[in-house]
This record gives sequence, C-alpha cells and structure tokens, in this order.
Amino acid sequence: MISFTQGRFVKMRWMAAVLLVLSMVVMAGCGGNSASTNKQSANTAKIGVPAYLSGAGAAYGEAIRQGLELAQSEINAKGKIKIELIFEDTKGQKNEAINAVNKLINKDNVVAIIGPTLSGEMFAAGPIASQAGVVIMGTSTTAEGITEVGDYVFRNALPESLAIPNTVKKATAKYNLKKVAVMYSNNNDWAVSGYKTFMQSLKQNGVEVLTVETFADKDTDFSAQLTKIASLNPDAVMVSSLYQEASLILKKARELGIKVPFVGNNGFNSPQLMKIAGAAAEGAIVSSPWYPGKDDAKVQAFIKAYQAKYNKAPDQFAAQSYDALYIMVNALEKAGSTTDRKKLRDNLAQIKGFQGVTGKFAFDEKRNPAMEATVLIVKNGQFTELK
Amino acid sequence: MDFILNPYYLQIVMFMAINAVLGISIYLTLSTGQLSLGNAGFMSIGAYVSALLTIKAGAPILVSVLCGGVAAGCMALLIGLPVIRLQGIYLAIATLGFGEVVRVIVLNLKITNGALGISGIPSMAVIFGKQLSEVGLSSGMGGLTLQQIANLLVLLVLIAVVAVLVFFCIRVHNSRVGRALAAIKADEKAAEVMGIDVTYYKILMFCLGAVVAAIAGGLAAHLTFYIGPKDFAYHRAVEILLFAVLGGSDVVWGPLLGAFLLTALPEVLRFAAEYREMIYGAILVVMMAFRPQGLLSTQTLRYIKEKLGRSRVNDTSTQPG
Amino acid sequence: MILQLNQVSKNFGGLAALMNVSFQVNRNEVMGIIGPNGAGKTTLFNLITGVLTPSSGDIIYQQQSIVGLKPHKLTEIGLARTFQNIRIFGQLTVLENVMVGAHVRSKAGLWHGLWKTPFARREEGNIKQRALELLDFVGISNHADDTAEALSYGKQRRLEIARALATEPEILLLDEPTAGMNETETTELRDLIQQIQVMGKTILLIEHDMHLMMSVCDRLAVINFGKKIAEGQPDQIQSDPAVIEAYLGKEAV
Amino acid sequence: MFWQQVVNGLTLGSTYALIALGYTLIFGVLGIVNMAHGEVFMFGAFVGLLLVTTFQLNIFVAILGAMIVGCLLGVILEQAALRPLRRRSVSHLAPLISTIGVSIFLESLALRIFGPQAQAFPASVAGQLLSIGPLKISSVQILILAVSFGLMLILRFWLQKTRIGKSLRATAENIETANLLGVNTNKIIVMTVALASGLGAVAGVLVGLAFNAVEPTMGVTMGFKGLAVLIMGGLGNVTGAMFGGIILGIAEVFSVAYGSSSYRDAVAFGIIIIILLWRPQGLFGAQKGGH
Repeated sequence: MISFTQGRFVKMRWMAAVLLVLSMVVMAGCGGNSASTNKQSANTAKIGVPAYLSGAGAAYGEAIRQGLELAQSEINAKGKIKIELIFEDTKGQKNEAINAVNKLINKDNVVAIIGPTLSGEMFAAGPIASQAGVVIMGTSTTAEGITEVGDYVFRNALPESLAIPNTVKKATAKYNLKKVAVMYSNNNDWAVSGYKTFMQSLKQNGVEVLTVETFADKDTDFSAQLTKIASLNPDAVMVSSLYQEASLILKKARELGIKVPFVGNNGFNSPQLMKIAGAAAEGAIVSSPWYPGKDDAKVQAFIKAYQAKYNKAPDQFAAQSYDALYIMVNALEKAGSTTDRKKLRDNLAQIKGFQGVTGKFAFDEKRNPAMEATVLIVKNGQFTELK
Repeated sequence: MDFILNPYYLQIVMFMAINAVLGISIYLTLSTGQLSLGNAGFMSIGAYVSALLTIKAGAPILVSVLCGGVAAGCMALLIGLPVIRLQGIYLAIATLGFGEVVRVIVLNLKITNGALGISGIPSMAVIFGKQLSEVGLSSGMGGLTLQQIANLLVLLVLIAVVAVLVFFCIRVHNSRVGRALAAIKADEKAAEVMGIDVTYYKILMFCLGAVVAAIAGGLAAHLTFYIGPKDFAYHRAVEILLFAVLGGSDVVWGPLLGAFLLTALPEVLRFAAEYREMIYGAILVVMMAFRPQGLLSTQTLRYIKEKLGRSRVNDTSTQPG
Repeated sequence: MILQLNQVSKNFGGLAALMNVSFQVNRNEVMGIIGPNGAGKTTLFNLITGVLTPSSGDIIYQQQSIVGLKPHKLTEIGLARTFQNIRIFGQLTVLENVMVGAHVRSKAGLWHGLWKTPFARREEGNIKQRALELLDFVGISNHADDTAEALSYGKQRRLEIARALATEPEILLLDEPTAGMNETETTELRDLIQQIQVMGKTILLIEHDMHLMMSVCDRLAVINFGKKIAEGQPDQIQSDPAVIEAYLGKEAV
Repeated sequence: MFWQQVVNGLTLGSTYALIALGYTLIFGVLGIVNMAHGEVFMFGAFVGLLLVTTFQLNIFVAILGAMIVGCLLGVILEQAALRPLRRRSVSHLAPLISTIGVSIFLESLALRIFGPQAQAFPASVAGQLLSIGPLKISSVQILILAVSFGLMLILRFWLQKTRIGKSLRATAENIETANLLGVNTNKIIVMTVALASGLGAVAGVLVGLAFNAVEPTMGVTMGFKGLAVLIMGGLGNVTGAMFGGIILGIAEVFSVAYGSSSYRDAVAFGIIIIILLWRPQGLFGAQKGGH
C-alpha cells in the first residue's frame, strides 16, 4: 500500500531508467544502419583493423590507424586494388579484441586482418582468426611466440628477440660494457618479453647484471630504483618499457647523476622519447628497422606525405602499419582475388624482397619478419646511426 | 539458428553467460548489503588455478574449474574473517586492495608467467570437438560441422551453469536463509538482535560470491585461449559492479539483465566505443541518484507478475465465447 | 529471578552513561524502567541485549553471566527486544518480518532450502503458521502480505512485538512501545502487554507514559543521570522523594 | 644511498599525504569515501599544466587556478553524485558506487580531452636541483613537503578553532542534530567537498611538478594509494593521513631499495590488510573499533 505520491515517484524513476536504456538502444539502432550502408565492388578488399583506439594506449592505435590510412589513400589512388579498412576499437583488452576479430570475420566478412595492437590481444584473437582461416597480421606485436598460436598469424613487427641481441651486441662492443643494471615494466607483457631477451643476450655477451629493477606502466616515480642503481655504478642501464616510462626514467636518472648510456627495447624507438626527456635522452640506444634519418627516397617521401597529412612526424608504429598494408596488397595482387582468404595466406607467406619504408622485408618460415635493424643512438636530439 | 551459429554472435552470447555468472557473484555478496570490489581478483584466482591445473596437471576442465572456485573461496574466508565485522566501507576497500595484491602476485610468480600471461589454454570448444570426433562425429551431424556442434555444446554448458546458479539463488531467496539475508540487508543490527548470526551469513555470502566469481574466471579461461593479469584489473571489478547496479541486486534477475545489457550494448554501440567508459560512469551516477535498486526490483517483478496474471485472466475470460 | 544486573557501568570516551546500576527482574513480572530523557535507559537495554558491552559489572541471566555474548546468542537463550525508533525490515512483508523472528528457533540451512526437503517444507509451514498466529495475537493479521513499511506507526510497533515474540523469548524488552501512539492505541497496547504476561513471559519495559507504567508494571526502577535512584512497587515509587525531586526539580519538594 | 632514499620516501610520502588529506576531510565530515578524489587530483594537474603551457602563466597563479577548478569540480561532484543520495535514505554503499561512477567518467573524459600521453611541465618551472652534500633534492620536493605539512596544520587549526570548523565537526557528528542546532549542513557539506577537491587539485599540480608527468590514469594509481593511507591513518583522521602517507611513501621506497621493486605496488595494500587485522581503527585512530 504505497501512498499515491510515493507511487508516482517510483513510477517516474522507473520511467527515467527505461528512457536511459531506450535512448541507448536507439543510438545503437542508428549505428547499425550507418554501418550496413557500405557497399563493395569486385576489386575492393575489405581489411579489418582491430586496434587500441581508446584508453591508455590510444596513441599507438592512432599511429597505426594513420599509417594505414595513408597507405590506403595512396593505394586507392593507384586504383588497381581498392582497400576498404574497417576499424574496431579493442581498448587494449583481450575480450574486446576477440569480439572485434569475430565481428570482422563473421559479420563484415573481411579478407584479412591487420592488428590487433598488443601482443596479449594477439594471443587471444590469433587462434580465433586462424581457426576461421583468416590471415591476421600484427604490426606491433613484438612478443615471443606470437606466430606460433596459428598458421594464419603473421607479423611485420620486428620481434624483440631479433632486435635486442643486435643492440646489446653493438653497445657492448662500442662501450666495452662489463656490468649493467636492468629495468623493466613488469605489468606489460611485451616489456617482460623484452626483458627476458635482454637477460639472455647479456649472458651471451658475458656482461654481468648488477641488479634487476621493475616498475609498472604509467608509473611516474622511479627515484627509488634509480637511486639504488646509481649506488651500484653500472656501465650502462638496459630498459625494457614503453617510451613514456623510458623518458621519465632517463630524466630522473640524469638528475641523479647517472651519466652512462641507456640501452632500450623497441619502446625507446619513438620521437616522443626526445620530446619528453629532452636533453636527458642523449645517449639512449635502440635498434630499429624504422630509421627516419635513412637516406632513402621511399622513407623521405613517406615522412613528407605523413607530415602533410597529419602534421606530425611518423613513428615506427605508423611506419610499420604503412608497410603492412602494402605487404597485404602485394599478396592480394599475387593471389588475384580480393576475397579468397586461403590464397591470400599462401601468397602472403611467400612474400620476399619487399622494399618498404622499414627496409627490405621477407617472411621466414614461421611467418615472422626477416628484416634488418639499424642500431640508433640519440645525439643532439635526433636518432642517428650508432657506428 | 544461423544467428546463433555465426561465431561472432555465438561468442557474444558466451561472454554474456560468463558475465551473467559474474553478475550473480556480486549479487550473492550484495544480498547481505556488502560490497566486494575484489570479484575481479577472485575471478583471476579461478582463471589461473583452473588454467594451470588443465595445462600442467591435465585435469578435466570441470575439475579444474571447481578447484579454482574452492581456492578463491578459501582466500575469501581469510580476508572476510577479520574485515566483515567492520563497516561495509572497509570490506569494499579491503577487497579493492586484495584485487591489487592478487594482481601484483600474479605478475611476480613464475608459474603464472607474469605479465606475459598464460597462452595456449585448451579451449572447451576444441576439447569437445576432440571428444566428438572420438565418438565418430568427425564429419558433423545434421548439416552442422563438428566445430559448430562443439561450439553449441560449449554454449549449452555455459547456459547450464547460469541456470544452475539462478536456480540456487531463487531457492535460497525463498528459504529461511534467504529471509535472514534480506533481513541483514535491510537492517543489520535489528537482524542480529532478532537472533540472526549476521557475521556467519555475511562471510558465507562473501565466500560464495568469491567461489562463483572464480568459476566464471575458470570458464572464461577455457573460452579464450589466453589469460593475463590485465584481464582482471580494477576496471573489471567496476564492470562487474555495473551489472548489479544497472540491473538491480534485489532479485537475481537484476544482475542477469545487467550482464546481458552491458555485454550486448558495447557490440551494438561499437561506433561509440570511445565514449563507453563515460557512459558507464554516467550509468553508475544516474542509477544511484534515480533508481538505486536497479532496473529490476522486487516491486517491478511483482508489478510484472500482476500484469501477466491479469492478462492471463483476461485471456481465459474471453476464451469460452 | 530471571535477570540480574550487578554494578553495571558503561562509559563512552570519558563520559559515564551508567554508573553501578544493580537490580533484578523476577520471572513473569512486568518490570518498568523510568527516568528522564538521556538518563541511560536505552543504554541499559543495549547492554542487556549485547549490542554494547559493559565497562564493568556483570549481567546474570538464569544463573549465567551473559556479558560478552553476541546479540544473536542472547536471542537464542531467550532475550528479545523492540527498538525505541522502530527497526522493522521495511522492504519485507509483514508476515516475512515475523518469520525472520522465528529464524533462531528453526534449523533448515542452505541445503534444505536448496532442495526444499520435506523437513524444510514442514518447518516453513510451521513457522508460517506460528507467524500468522502471532500477527493475529497482536491484531494485524489482515496486513500479512503488505510490505512492512506501508504499515501505520502504531501497527509497526505491534509488528515489532510480534517479531520479538516469534523468537520465543523468556524475557521481552520493550523500548518505549507507546511512543507516538494515541490514547486508544496506548490502551490497546497495555492490554497486549498484560496478555503477554499471561502467556508466562517476563517483560522489561521502558516508557514515559507514567499512567501506563503505574497500571501495568509490577515493579519499577528509576534511573537518573546514569544512576539507579529508586526501585520498588509503583505506589512506593510514586511517593519516593528522590524520584519526585528528579522529575519535578528541587522546588517541588 | 640510505639518506637519498629517505628523501625519495619523504617526497613520495608527502604526495600520498596530500591526497589522503582530501579523502580524510570528506570522510570525516560525510562518512563517505569519495572514490572520485583521485580524478579530481588528476584534473587539477592538467589544469595547472594548461595554465602554465598554453596560457604562459606563473606557476603559483597556475596552482591557484587549479585550486579554483578543483573547488568547482567538487561542487559539481557534490550536486551530481552526493546530494541526490542524501535526500532519501539509501544504502551506505550508494555514495561509494556513485563516486566510482564519477571517477570513471572523469578519467575517460580526461583521456578524450588531454590524450593518453604523459605531459610534462616546462623545465623552467620544474624547479632546480639542489645538492646538499651527497643528497640531491629538487626545490619542488621541498615545496611539496612544506605544503603538505602546512596544510595539515592549517586544517587541524581550522577544524578545531574556527566557527566553520566547529560546525563542520558538528555535521560530522550527526547531520540531523547539526541541522537542529541551526547549522546549514548542506552549505557545510558543499564547502567540505569543494575544499577537499581544491586540495586535491593543488596536490595534482605539485605531484605533476615533482615527477614531471601528468597523465589521465594518474588519478587511479594515486587515488588507490590515498585510500590505503586513509585506512592506515584511521578514517577521518587528519594527523593520521599525514603520517600514514609518509610511512607508506618510505615503506614503498625502502621495499625497492632493500627488497624487490616488483612487489612495490603490493606494499600499500599489504599494509591495509595488516592494519585491518591488527588495528582496524588505523594507526592514529581513537580506540573505538570499526563500528
């Protein structure tokens, strides 16, 4: 026996809640319509791109999107094969990546997938694409064992297991390293993978590891770790992390008077490193297939076009995704079909001698890239080749 | 049928079922008016324990999932005992902290493979497929491929789990214990003075919630090939909370509705993915301000039942003519 | 003698709410506790029912110290109470409220509830039967299926009493049961208290309505500023100078 | 190394304390854990950053600006997420859930507006590095220490001695009674939330300065630490928040210096669990128990 006024309030609240849900459903309906209006012609290849477009790592997804879109506009202008890109936001989460990949394969009927952004996402989504017989190619998934999850899983991201030994070897020889400290972000799968490779190649080069310090992605205070490292006087510090933490580490380290070289994994490989760390970035060393300073017409043209379109310098994520789409188109042309998934896979696996902005490229028998990396060092605020 | 055979929709329905189980887990804890923000942590215990048991010890999935549940239940008991005597706020924060501690431990243990997570977990679909082909169904049946049958079986298993849990909740709700829980939720002190062992029931439901969350984790691990510490962070705990807040936590159908809506909406709202978190946040605030009991409450159910009852009465009255 | 307080004190921070209060309650009597607002009466109830623990002193119930026992244990051994500011379970139905009271006298756990075993069914049936009887007894059985919060104030008080009786107490503690009631309701409540006494229960009663107290109580204890200042039969109390001073101030003496 | 680590711990600890003061103030008056406090802190940091970089303002003006924006956010927070709940009796969990909603909203809003990358204050305002013997302390570190101790003292004085402070405490005791005594509790509550949020915003700028990074998820991480300090120092205890923060900072730094850095993030919550087992009222709380 609720009194009249109370009852009316209950009803109003109820209606407000229903309205909330209804409005969401209506919004959903509109979205569905706009998505289904896309039409395709015979020589259009639909390629799905699950990428980390919103959330903490959105910067990576954004660079990937821009690299792909630049390549798309160039390819479509040539006109032989037209590319339609369907982006899906994975928010860097595994379940989202699974849903996105499933949607792209089964609802949008894409011929291939470029993405997802993170190695962890690939570990979950790769087997699904493989099972469905759809090529899935990572442009930034550098962790160990990625392509082992399925026969249709490819990547054109230089695995850390190739890049880091290259860097460590060169740095050890150049600076005569005897004892080093190692730091890595221990909640980032990819950085942990890099750390493991660091430890292995340090061992191979006979370098002593004084201490291993960890931190987490998005940490901002590294003073405790670096104070400890400073007291041990290492010849160099190896860091496996994303550029954001790497830059802050460099800043703090220089503040605390650590002047030795810092050797990084792929995370160092970004213009942002110099932007955030400023002068503190001097002496940071990294291996990269992407080297903007390269004396190569293709590279310079890419940088120019990218600058013109997005008003900023491309980073490796943009470069690698740019190349990825060209590699994909190459294979599509050879396959002679824009819809045959199996043919595409077999032709993609045969790619050799492709010349992209990240250098000469081929897939090895495990669908990992065989490419060369240049060891770079930051000098006067620029990446230059370490010779 | 085509709809449900499409792996994309199938996957979404499977995630709905997992989320429904998670919704039930928080419903159980909330049924004594306690808020646990650690359900993502319990979920990760379930996921890791069951994944490791399946991979390293070759245990059957059912056994490993249940072991995960038991492990989480024991952890919940350890935390619950000291904390539950305190105000509700303490449990919320302590469980929040617990989730973080579990995450850090998972990051540091060798057996959990740190941030790299565990990949190559045998999925239920693959295992069912294998078993089906062993009994001679390798070419499928009734126009369905082997893979499709296996997928449908997985879905059936998940729906069965949800059904069992719903049955459990409804039966408990309508029993002597359920009445005690409702009393505790309404007024803890009065309930205690009326002779209800409040601490016992609070711990019981907290642990049950943990067990159910862990079962969801174990099942999820065997759906997705890969688990990593990122899957069980704070945002996951908030998502689980959302199921109960949106759907309601008075009756078990509430969190189920919440789980269904919040799993389906992101898919239909893909174009608005960037605003999703913002919408989630807004839902929490708006629901608390205007309808804290959630979309479905006891009153709503009663209202719906009356409506249905009335229309049925009308039907029969017009029938004889 | 069913309940005995020995030198019970309670301090909050540095403030003494009760100081060395002693009295005893005999079986099947109605014992009243009176005193001005803030004298410590409800604190006394909270101490007896285990909601608070005394700072010192002892409380004996049926030859056994009950200090430190939890409230639900105390209900189990036969103490039940109502609250000064009504605390019913508003979202539950009236019937369910009373059935909650029967919790302590029933056993069906999760398992029985889950499978609706014959035992559980029988027990639920009995509880329900008993609850309906109690609702009838306090005179609100026509509201059994309403939500409790929809009841009028006076009926909520009766519901609280029915709920307390459902715990099958030996001794019933009523904290200002007529607060907010009109005259007819108060009279009805007096009858109810007397009926409960006839059932063989002991009643401990806090009340401001002197008229009611004098007519219903067998004995009274008077508390002022945390101290017991008098104890005895109603007519003795009425003429006790200390009580008159406490109630009417010094000038009146 | 030991003393440098102590300096590191003190710096970190005083930032934790700064955040915890805001939590504590709101809990002390309203009995609510404001889960959105971390995000207010983060917004404050961004506002300070914007004022310094885009509007080229002096850092102290920027701090003031951040404080004003923080106060405004606090008022909005109170109106949107707390006041509607106070009008009717809801579960004590409602404000917790509702402020979690605000925190998620603000975090993703910041991601949209400011982008996910960490941004830094220009080197010119980041403060100089002072060398005292073997120790290296930046001027910002000293500033933070001074500000947090100063704020603690001011808060204590203000709560205990001033008229507004007294009505604040009356409200904390019992909202209804305070209302009866003629305290305008609505006004007091808005003021409390605004003040706490303003403090949070200032803390954001200072922490952004000290660690040279401002980014949208900093609210969550720092907010969690603030919660840990809140429990550690005792809910609603100003002194407890101060010293709890410092203890946590030092404990974390020393867990790195003499233990394993990988367990650093578990220290805070490990402490919570120990405290709850051993002394639920917090290190500095009065012996009253959790109820």
